[in-house]
Amino acid sequence: MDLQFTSEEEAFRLKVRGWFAENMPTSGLSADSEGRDDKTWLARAKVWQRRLYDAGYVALAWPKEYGGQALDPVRQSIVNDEMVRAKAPYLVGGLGLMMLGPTLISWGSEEQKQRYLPKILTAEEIWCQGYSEPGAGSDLASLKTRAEIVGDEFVVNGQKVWTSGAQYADMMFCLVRTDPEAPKHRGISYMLIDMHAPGITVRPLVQMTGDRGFNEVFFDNVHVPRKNLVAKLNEGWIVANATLFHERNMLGSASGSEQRFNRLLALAKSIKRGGRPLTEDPVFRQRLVELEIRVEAMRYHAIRQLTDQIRGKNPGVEAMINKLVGTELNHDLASAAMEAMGDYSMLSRDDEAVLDHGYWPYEWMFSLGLVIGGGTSHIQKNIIAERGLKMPKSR
Amino acid sequence: MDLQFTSEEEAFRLKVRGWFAENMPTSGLSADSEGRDDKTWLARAKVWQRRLYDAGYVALAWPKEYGGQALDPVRQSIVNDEMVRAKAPYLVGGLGLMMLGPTLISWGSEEQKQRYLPKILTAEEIWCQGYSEPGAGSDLASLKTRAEIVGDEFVVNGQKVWTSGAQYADMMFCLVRTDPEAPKHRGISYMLIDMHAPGITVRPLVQMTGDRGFNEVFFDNVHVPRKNLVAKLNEGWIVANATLFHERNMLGSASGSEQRFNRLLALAKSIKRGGRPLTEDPVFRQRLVELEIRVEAMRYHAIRQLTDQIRGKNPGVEAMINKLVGTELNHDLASAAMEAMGDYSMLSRDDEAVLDHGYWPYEWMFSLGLVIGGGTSHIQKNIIAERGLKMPKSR
Amino acid sequence: MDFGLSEEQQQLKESARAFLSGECPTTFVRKIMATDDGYPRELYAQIAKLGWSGLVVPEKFGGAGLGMLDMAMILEEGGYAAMPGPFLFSSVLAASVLKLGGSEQLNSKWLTALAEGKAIGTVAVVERAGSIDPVDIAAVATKDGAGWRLNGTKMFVPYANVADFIVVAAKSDAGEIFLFVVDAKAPGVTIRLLKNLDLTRRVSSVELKGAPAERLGGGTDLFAKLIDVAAVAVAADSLGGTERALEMAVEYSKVREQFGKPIGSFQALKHAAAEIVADLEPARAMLWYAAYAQDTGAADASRTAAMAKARLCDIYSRGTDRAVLMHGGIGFTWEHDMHLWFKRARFNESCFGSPAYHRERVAILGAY
Amino acid sequence: MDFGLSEEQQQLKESARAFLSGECPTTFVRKIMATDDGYPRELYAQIAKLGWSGLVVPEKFGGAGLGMLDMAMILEEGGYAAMPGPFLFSSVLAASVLKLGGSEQLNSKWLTALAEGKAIGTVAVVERAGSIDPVDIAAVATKDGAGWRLNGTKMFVPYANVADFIVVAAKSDAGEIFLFVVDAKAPGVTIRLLKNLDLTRRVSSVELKGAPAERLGGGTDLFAKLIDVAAVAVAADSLGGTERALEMAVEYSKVREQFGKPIGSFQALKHAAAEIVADLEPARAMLWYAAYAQDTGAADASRTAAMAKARLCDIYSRGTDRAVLMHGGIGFTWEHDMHLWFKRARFNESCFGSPAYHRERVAILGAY
Repeated sequence: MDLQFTSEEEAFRLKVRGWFAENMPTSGLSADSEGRDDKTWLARAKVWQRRLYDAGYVALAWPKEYGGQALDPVRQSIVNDEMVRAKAPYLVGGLGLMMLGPTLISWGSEEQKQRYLPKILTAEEIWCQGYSEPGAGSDLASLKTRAEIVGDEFVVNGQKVWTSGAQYADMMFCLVRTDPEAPKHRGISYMLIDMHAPGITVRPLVQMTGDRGFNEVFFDNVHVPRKNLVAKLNEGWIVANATLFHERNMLGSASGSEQRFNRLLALAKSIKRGGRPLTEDPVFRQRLVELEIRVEAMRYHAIRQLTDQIRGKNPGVEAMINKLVGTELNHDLASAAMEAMGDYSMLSRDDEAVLDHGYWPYEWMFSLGLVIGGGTSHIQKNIIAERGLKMPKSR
Repeated sequence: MDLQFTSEEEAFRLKVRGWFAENMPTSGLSADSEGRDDKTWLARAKVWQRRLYDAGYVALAWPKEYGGQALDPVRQSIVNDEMVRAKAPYLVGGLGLMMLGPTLISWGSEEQKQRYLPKILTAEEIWCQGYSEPGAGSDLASLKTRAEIVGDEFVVNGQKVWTSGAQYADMMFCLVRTDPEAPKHRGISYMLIDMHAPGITVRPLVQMTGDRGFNEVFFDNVHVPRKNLVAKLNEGWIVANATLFHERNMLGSASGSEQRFNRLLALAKSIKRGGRPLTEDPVFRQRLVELEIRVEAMRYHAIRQLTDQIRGKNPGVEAMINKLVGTELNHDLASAAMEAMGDYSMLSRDDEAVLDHGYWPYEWMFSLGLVIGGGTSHIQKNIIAERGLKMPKSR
Repeated sequence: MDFGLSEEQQQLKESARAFLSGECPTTFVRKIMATDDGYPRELYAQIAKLGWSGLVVPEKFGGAGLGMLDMAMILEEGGYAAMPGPFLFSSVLAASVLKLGGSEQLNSKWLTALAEGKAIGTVAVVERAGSIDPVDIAAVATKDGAGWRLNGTKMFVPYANVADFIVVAAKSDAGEIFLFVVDAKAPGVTIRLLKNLDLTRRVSSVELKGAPAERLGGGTDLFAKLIDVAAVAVAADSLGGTERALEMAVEYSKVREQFGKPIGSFQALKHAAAEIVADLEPARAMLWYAAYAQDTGAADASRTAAMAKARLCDIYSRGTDRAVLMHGGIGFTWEHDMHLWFKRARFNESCFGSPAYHRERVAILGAY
Repeated sequence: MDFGLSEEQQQLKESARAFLSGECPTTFVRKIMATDDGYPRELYAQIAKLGWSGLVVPEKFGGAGLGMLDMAMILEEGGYAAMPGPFLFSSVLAASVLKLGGSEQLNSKWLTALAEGKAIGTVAVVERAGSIDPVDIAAVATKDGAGWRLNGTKMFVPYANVADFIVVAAKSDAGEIFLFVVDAKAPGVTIRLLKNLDLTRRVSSVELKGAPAERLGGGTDLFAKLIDVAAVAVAADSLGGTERALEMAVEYSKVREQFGKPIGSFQALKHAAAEIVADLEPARAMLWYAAYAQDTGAADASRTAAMAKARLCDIYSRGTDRAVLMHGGIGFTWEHDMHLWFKRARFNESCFGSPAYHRERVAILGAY
């Protein structure tokens, strides 16, 4: 074990840190909660990702031929850490970068890689994900959106739901049913759909936070070229699982939890209860420490997985817990913050008197949404037990 | 609502209290943990129940014709409270009193009632329960102990397990399979078996506490008269469920939890941590209060059910939770006590230096046994969801 | 010896359920959520006719002269319906403290108006510290002739935006806490509506600059009584809210299918639901006792109120969290009603003292 | 940048697993549980040959000169096997403090003997108060010529009954805590074996009446270091124990049938098992770091040790509780092995400070 970075890595970190200090966008992108259907926001967000890419800080481990730098995961992790440290805004092209990209690199045709990967990096094309349907949530494989082969094309009909970013995305990676006769996991294909194609309607879903963000997407005879199929016909389920693995890791990010904990701690220090900071309240201290320990454990757990990745070890059961643990931890952090605020937790994020810039009321709700999204905690536990511990399936 | 007792009831309470003050056995019965296969213990325990019965304090609500007094449940509850208050030893005939008695009153033949009920009251006959089998735990209805009809008798073969008191019981109320062809719930009968009959072997099971208490009971061609069948042939499952209901209430007794909490509180007051009693530790105080609140809630919940009983209301979902909540609460109380004791929790109950007379190490383990026994918490939750909330069955 | 609801209480509860399910369905709640003041005047006119506004007001001031246990029936149903508006704060809290500490003259004015549904009152305790702890109260009352003048800023005052009078906790020169009645329209009173997370509720800041006030009798005891009544009232609302969240989740689990069967047939959902029931039923009995203890002035009335508040608010928060999860994605939408209770649970948890605060009170009152 | 076990560490762990599953199965553990002294001499002779006894002892005293991360491999496997005897207290704790604070002469004697498996050492911190808090230490050390004399009563001293020397925490006249080495056979030392709940462990009381002692260097710092090493060591044992409990419950759930299918196909059992994994895996990484931080003297070494102790002991207790439940009735019997870990979890939880105690330390060290 050696937790030291090399001098090259340390130098790289300083360079990245310096870059962020100089190039952080000053406005319009910093809050997580800003309306994402705002055109100005979108333009700014694209510019920000492009600037980051030009600086060499996006998807550093991707192959050079598709616009990456083929660097080791440590560099990527240094960039991630520094982004968190700088409180840099999330990347608008995140779904393409984190989910579709790695999937295409493994499963896509050469043509698909060349066509799509570079524009994912530069945010020229923004992607959304078309998995869930109204009748297919936890039981994703029961999806019904139908793609029929007509000549050189698929004709797609059906509906997706919980599609974040659909309102501004250029493309969707999507699961469709191509063989309704086959057993449910065998008749699904993975395809790439142009969101500007005729026949697509996007209807925003309003979250309990009051924000838009998720959408329903309707397909009415949408034509999709056959070359937009990823992997083989009817073999989309395997590809989807690979993507889902990336999603689950994205949702349970350890550095995000660390950032939230630091924010919670600062909040607790700033709140006086009976004249003393809440951090000096013996009961709340215990709660804070319990949370910090869980955050720290996840941090080491992430570094361990990074090491396994560098060593070329296949992920085991330890990788299956990231989504479950990370999202529940984030919701617990937010719940503790709400409790810390006392009656200030009654305020919505846009009240003048709200604490900590209104971060927590939104985070408290949204974090619960992430416990649900991307496979609920119940589904995650099934996966851990059945795939990780080989306990017998019950369905 | 009227939580006042009538002046008659108050007078009765004082009389009971006085009786216990004068008549409490001074030795040999007070610890819960004494070896129950000790003959002296058994003789003393029978004498104690008999004395209590002669005083008029056993099963006060039973019909007069079988040795009861046909009093209302309030009197019984006053006696129960006073027994707890006096820290009186448990009754050796408890299973007969709490489980078989009420079942026979509802389901037994007149002959059975006359034959068995009076001796349950006087502890002349001690009962044990023959339900669980090695292959039939949570899935009790899959039991295999077979009773074949041969002439006027049943011939019983098979094995029961977790039979507490089998080593000294005179009789067993027992579930046996009388129709192996029928669907599993339909081929079970409820019968009364003489434990002194030839062909019965009792083998003690040692608990994790190191004590005997539970047993395995083997039946090898045991002859049981046909008149010992309770209710109709093959209709034992319904009777068993009635008995189980009584068991679950017995295991989740609120006054027992109250007694344990008081003991925990006294323990915490007696322990100094950093020079101050543990009750002044802000963190442990929170834990104590949380437990006390749960105990108090169960106390009111029990009084509410007593009222429903007096009013003749059928028990609903609220009665289904008694076992689940009561047993988990008791285990949580014991775990808190173990934590309170710090390193003293390392000691077994018979060490000189052990705190609180060694009550807690045993209670900590035994209380977990009761979370399991009589239908595990998992089974209880299934019952609450399926019978109480009408959620769909999954099996 | 009878620990259960009387027939009248049962009827009161059933009629409240029937009335609110007809007049205050979630479509109606949402309509009121979207208004500025969050106060459904017409509904409240009906409520006054039903006698709820004056339920705990003595008969001589036009009320029904009933107690907290009776009131708990309505509060529970109000929580079940997520009923918006100032009912709990006006007809329960303001009414209770006036009844106990108001002069004949004051009560003839305000209590009568309250009972008739012609006035709304509220109570103002919390300040910038965001806590109900007496040490965190800084508002000052100064004697001024026969009356008093108040200075200070109260925060999170429920429905001050529509109140006619406000019961304010403030300290005398000697540092003792008293309750004072202030006319909401009096000079020196500035009310600013805050933006709420739980839109079935409204809270405001109330700035007092030499506002004229009348002192209620009872001093610190009355303040303590206010906290007790508030604890029981919020607990009753939480009981009803938890019931509703459970009911919604269970019903949804029976109709929503995944993997070819209703999701309610999965053990994880069954156990989540069963655990809510196991929390809820004993707490219901405790709430009854806590309300009864208020009515009878039992020695443990304060302690039991604190217990009920701590327990039921914990159960409500945990229960709604689980109920959202049991719904899956749909439970996270604005369109689905689940979030009404999810947010109201959060409001109740902090309103009049957190569970941890009340647990510490239980320890103190129990001389741990 | 490499956060994982080295190949040597992997091998050490695997060979420990293989060795203990052969030499220390539960039949063997039970045999030792039934003995008076709880000390499997022959097993320990083999352990010495394997080099475990001297693993952290410097080479010049006959050890392997390795660190806590290496030792954590063995401790984890010891926990997995519920290995009885003084290993953790002697070869880890006593060895570590001697290494850091012992004089050349003292170490030539005891450390060498430890490494060779010819002596057993232990540490004595806790007294009648039952806590490791320095304020609860009352044993007194008085200067006596070149040496010291100790007076006081130590409680819950692990394996003092078989120890050759005891490292005792005592206060000087000035109230400062130092560690002292006492010969277990010296005059003035009375050892009484206590009766243990966890029979894979033995603790004793140690009465010191003017017992001659030698002081270790380092004072309060060394005492703090002892607590850190103990925290990491007990955490490592807990990690292995939780793994074993989980594994047993999962295996049982695959073979035990109820309702016509393996009980492991019921979601309640799956989720219980999954929750243990979700607790355990991140804590494993934390334990690695805590051991590594001891070896590198990282600034957060104490804080991380406290974190690992608090977290892993909580996980162990909760995990074994659940594992017993997952077994149903059989898990409650003496015959089934589950209770070995169930009780060992309880021992570990209090041993060298409760989770709550260590959490408070984390807060203090983090300047909350």
